[in-house]
Amino acid sequence: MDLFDFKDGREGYYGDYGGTFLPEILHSTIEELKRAFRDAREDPSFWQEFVELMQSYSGRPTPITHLANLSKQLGGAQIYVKREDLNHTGSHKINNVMGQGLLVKRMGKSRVIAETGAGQHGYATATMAARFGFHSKIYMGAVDVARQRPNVFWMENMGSEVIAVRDGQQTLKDAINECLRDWVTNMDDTHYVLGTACGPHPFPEMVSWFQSIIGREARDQLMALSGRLPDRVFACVGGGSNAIGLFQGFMDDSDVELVGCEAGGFGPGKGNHAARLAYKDASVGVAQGMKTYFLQNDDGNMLETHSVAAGLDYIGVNPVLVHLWEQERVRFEAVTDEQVTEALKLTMRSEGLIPALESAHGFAQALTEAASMSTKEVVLINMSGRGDKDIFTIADAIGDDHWKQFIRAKANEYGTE
Amino acid sequence: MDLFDFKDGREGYYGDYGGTFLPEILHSTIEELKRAFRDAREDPSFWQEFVELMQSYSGRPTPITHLANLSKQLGGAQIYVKREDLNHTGSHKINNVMGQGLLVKRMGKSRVIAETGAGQHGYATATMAARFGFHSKIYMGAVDVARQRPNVFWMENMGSEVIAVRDGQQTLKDAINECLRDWVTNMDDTHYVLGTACGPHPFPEMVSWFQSIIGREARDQLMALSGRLPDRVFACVGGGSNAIGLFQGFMDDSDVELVGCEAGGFGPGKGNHAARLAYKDASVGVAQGMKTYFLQNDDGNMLETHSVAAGLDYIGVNPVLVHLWEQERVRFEAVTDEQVTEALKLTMRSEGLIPALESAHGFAQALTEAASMSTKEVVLINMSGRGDKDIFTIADAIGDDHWKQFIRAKANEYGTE
Amino acid sequence: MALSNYISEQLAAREGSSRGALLMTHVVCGYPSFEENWQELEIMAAAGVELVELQFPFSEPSADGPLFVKANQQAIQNGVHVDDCFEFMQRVTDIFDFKVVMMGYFNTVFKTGPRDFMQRLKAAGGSAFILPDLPVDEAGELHELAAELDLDPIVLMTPTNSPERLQKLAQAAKGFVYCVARKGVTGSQTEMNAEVADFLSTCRKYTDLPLAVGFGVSQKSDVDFIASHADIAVIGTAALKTWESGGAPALTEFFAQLAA
Amino acid sequence: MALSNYISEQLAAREGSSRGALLMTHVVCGYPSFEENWQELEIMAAAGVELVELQFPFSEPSADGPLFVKANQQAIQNGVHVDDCFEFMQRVTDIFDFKVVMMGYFNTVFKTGPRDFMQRLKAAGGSAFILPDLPVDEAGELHELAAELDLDPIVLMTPTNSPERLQKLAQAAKGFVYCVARKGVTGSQTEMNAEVADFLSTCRKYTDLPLAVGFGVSQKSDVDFIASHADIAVIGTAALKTWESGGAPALTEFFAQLAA
Ligand SMILES: Cc1ncc(COP(=O)(O)O)c(C=O)c1O
Ligand SMILES: Cc1ncc(COP(=O)(O)O)c(C=O)c1O
Repeated sequence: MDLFDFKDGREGYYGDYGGTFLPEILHSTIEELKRAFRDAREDPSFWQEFVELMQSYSGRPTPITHLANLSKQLGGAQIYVKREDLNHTGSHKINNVMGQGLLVKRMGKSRVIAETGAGQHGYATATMAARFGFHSKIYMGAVDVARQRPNVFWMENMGSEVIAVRDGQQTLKDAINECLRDWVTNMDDTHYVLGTACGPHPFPEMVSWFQSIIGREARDQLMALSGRLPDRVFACVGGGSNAIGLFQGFMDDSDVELVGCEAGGFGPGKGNHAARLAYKDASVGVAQGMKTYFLQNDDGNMLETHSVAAGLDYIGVNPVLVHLWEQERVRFEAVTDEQVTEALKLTMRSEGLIPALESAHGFAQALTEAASMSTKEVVLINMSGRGDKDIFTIADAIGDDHWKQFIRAKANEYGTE
Repeated sequence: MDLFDFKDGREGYYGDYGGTFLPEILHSTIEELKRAFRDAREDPSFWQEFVELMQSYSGRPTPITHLANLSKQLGGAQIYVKREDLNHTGSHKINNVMGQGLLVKRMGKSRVIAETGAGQHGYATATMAARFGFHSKIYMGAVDVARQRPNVFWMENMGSEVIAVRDGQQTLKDAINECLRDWVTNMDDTHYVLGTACGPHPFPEMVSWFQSIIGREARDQLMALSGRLPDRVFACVGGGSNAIGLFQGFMDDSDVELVGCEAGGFGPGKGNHAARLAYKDASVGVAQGMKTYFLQNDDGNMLETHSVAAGLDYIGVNPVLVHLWEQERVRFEAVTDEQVTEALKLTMRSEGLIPALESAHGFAQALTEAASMSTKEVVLINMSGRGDKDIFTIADAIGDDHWKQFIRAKANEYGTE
Repeated sequence: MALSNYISEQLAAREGSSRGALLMTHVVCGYPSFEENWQELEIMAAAGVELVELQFPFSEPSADGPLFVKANQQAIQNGVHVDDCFEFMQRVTDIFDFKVVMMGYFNTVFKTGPRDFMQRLKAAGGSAFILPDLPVDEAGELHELAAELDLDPIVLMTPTNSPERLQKLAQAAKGFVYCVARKGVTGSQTEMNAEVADFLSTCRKYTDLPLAVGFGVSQKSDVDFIASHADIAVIGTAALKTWESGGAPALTEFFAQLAA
Repeated sequence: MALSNYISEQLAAREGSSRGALLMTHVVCGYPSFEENWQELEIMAAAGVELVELQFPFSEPSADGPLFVKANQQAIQNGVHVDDCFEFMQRVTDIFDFKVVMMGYFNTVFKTGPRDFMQRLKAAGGSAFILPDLPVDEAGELHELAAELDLDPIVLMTPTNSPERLQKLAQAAKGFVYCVARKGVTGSQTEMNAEVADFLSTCRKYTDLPLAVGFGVSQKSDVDFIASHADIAVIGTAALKTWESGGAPALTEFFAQLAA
């Protein structure tokens, strides 16, 4: 199944979803990007260059780890984990970012901008910009700046300017708006490095393509390790890039069940979560460049969202995944904050792995399901990132007192301003 | 040159250095360990198992990255970096720890203890213990606990008990003493996972052996990438494990100059630094199980040490490296805190890499030397770890005001006890 | 009367007057409040503006600059809904002579239901609509619905468009064409120079519809410039800024100066 | 007089008395101060202890428990140097009748220079030395130097040693053998039970030297136990703890009770 073999006149559409909804001023910029991407995609040496860059700079291929302890403890399916956390900068975001970096070079642009929520994508973009020698500006909701300061610190130290966006809910979606505003002003020398498989075409396709490196590797690796295809594959879904990246490896394997895990936050109910498909609180809309499911009210204005994971609380979702969901090719589940924290603790203690809070959504769902599967079955989880970037959030989620004492002591040491 | 082909009656000695200086009560424990290690070393399937574990769990082989930007900017030698930072848990420490974990399993023990300074080794040990299902206790100087709280947080969350050691200078050496005290009490079920190539024989040999995986990979990789052997190889030296690990790959290549980079701290002068060989403030002594160079006074009591890098401020040094230094096979240089901070900033901005403060010692020395070498020459740096674990220390070293504000705000949010 | 006819008539009427271009002004529905909107509109009407955009607030106004972003947000926080905007539009078209153009983002239309939205727009007395995030390539269906109801989709032309693109835009355009004077979002100053003049004469090559010029029009000299190269000067942020800083007297003075 | 002869004599002298074992006590030089050391020694001498260990403070006392660790550290902080320890030893051996055994870590000897250190030890009136971190395998040279000077290297036997190892230890031992009653470091209580008795009789199989028993000896019953299985009871931490909590009166009382 080639997801990107568009019907005539439906370029950029996956079923009813996708498209390019942008101000006219960006039309030529998007056309230029589409051309550059198309050229790159058709040039085998480009993918080759991409893979080599990811090998030498980011440590790809990332391995697959068998969770022998948890598989045994739960007494069900054999659990395997794709280790995107081992990438340089600590998450799968770098795959997309380095790919776009190569494309920027090809287009001859010298400046990049990016939105970031959790900070992982901004961190990755700042890294890419430093490595490629681009100027860079990262837009980040002021609320996210406050909760993800460590990532901001590194972005700044890699030479990026980080702008705290104070509009709207001051989170990811507002940072995207701000990027669009920058882009319509500076498109001549600037590329907008979108961080997930959302936004206007060709971004969902392009980001999916770069992230497909995950699934390509994973299928071969898992076959080699376990001798068979997985029965179920789990990935968390924020914008949907790590999920589509892994799922692509198994698109043609119709017996492999693909499961997207959304942020269930406090549970169902508008404003409590960021589950666009697993709960019933979202509906189709057009915003931020694309047509897809959004958490919005009857006027089409976006709702507040909530998740313990800053990288999952996005209002919209990858249109490719929506299509696959409607086709019943991908199942969607929501995982609550509480389930996430429990799964995280269990994984740390049993396997010595620290999934990012985002990734822990996939773990939580997979562990629950694995327990009632047979020991011959195999599940695969995408560990999209490592959790040590989340120390403040995790410490808060766990309510760690030593940590609080440490922070108080540090603050004392720094004194007042 | 086989460093570990000991002369009769001189087992565990490298020239005049090394040996086994331990309380009699540990004699049989050390003998048991020597036997187990000897057996493992002679069993090719053990190394095979080790390599496979490191591949599937830690992402080995770690790549080599060419620093094209810095090479060009400095106008000298081509600079390559071995990326131990991409290991699971973020440093080379995991190599040694997983290897010892396999050995513990072989010996049938169920509990591990470890000292830690920077926290990286403790973090790696806690991870290993979680993965192997061992009980674990990590001893850490109280001063280090205070400055490396993030690592402590993760150790505890992976199920290790972390003990803040309040004796002596409350740093690494005191944690080692405390481990020895635990070991003389609990040797029946307990293995002491020493974190660097120091301590009584067989630790220097054993740790070197596990860490040799770095050099074995690096030599082949660099040949493939640059088509030639490096002219100079740089590694930071705390206890000396990452350095000996990398250097072993080039031991027989007599044209390859090996450079160990020590913590110059504030510069020469007793108490100002932790340079055992590059400065003239150390002398030969016997402590913590081995005979080697120590920073000590005329009574044989140990001096205070200082370094911006918590992982480098150890009083003693790998006896293998001392021997190689006396043989003029390894050159030793000291790098001051200030040089380290500058090199770190430069590397972040120019290449998007964040070396650990420890590793940044190697970078600083290499960048300085590379600048005056020819563009055809090649230097290799060991990036023993990633710096994002050091955010508090780096923010302090750089004096970042946003960070301080953030910590003050967090402390306010946490309120008083 | 068709919008373009209305514009032609008004343009003819202005022939030889001190203000050679028509004026299109802008309010964000419910910001600061519907009462203040009404006061602004009274001043605009008194100043003789020919067209007014009523912006339906949207939570993601990505083509707007800071002032309008804040206005959109605040209006939503004030509890302004689509229903309120249509009600307000009805009252406005009942009373005032200027033509009303709905302005907003496509999701507001999409979520209401395009047919429903168009019918309500018609019913409320609107003449046209501007949806800056709906490119013509995606607009086919909506434009058909609009045509059925004789509502004009206002198309934007921009300095970055290729000749082929301008042709395509011209084909879709009705009523008038909105020429975006420069890159960027609403709100900051545009220097009305030879580059803008060139751009406008390029637009003119592709369409016979009246040309409106927007983004950063704020002073008499801008309006004069537009009078000699196009037809309609769009006054957006400048008016809101004036209202916010000086209220009714300042806004009255602002329009007096523009039309002087 | 050779140390082992001295011990035989003293043992013979105790035959039939209420305290059947000799006593070896311990002070850390300069902790809390040399003055207090002196007061402690006077009390020990009055109680008739036969042997005293003078510990030379070391910065890395890894075989010691918490109380002695603190003592070592504090002594160094008080400015106690190797020179001071020898000077003190000289004064002690000049005045008191008990025999003095130097106790410490090997680095103190190594750094001073082994020959130099042994000569100074001899000169200061010391009889023997205990270096818990110097295994016999590494001690050859030092033991030769000691033999030249008639100083006895005190060797430790432990419950984890194999028969081969005990044999080797016995070969190196002089003066007496220090039997470590249990695993662990100095300072905590040892239960004097059949296991310890077995261990001591094993040690006895390998050596004819007197046996000292240390690590956690703290009460009269321990001393009695040792009297029936070995020769010398080593009183370490218990005495220091008593001194710290109750000073001279308490320590006097402590020894009275031990010897009762
Ligand atoms: C580690 C990690 N995983 C997952 C996500 C969610 O993004 P996506 O759904 O695009 O993979 C994020 C976003 O920041 C992330 O940081
Ligand atoms: C990242 C890193 N590099 C280097 C070192 C120094 O140790 P060694 O000299 O044994 O490699 C440490 C010690 O903690 C470390 O954490």
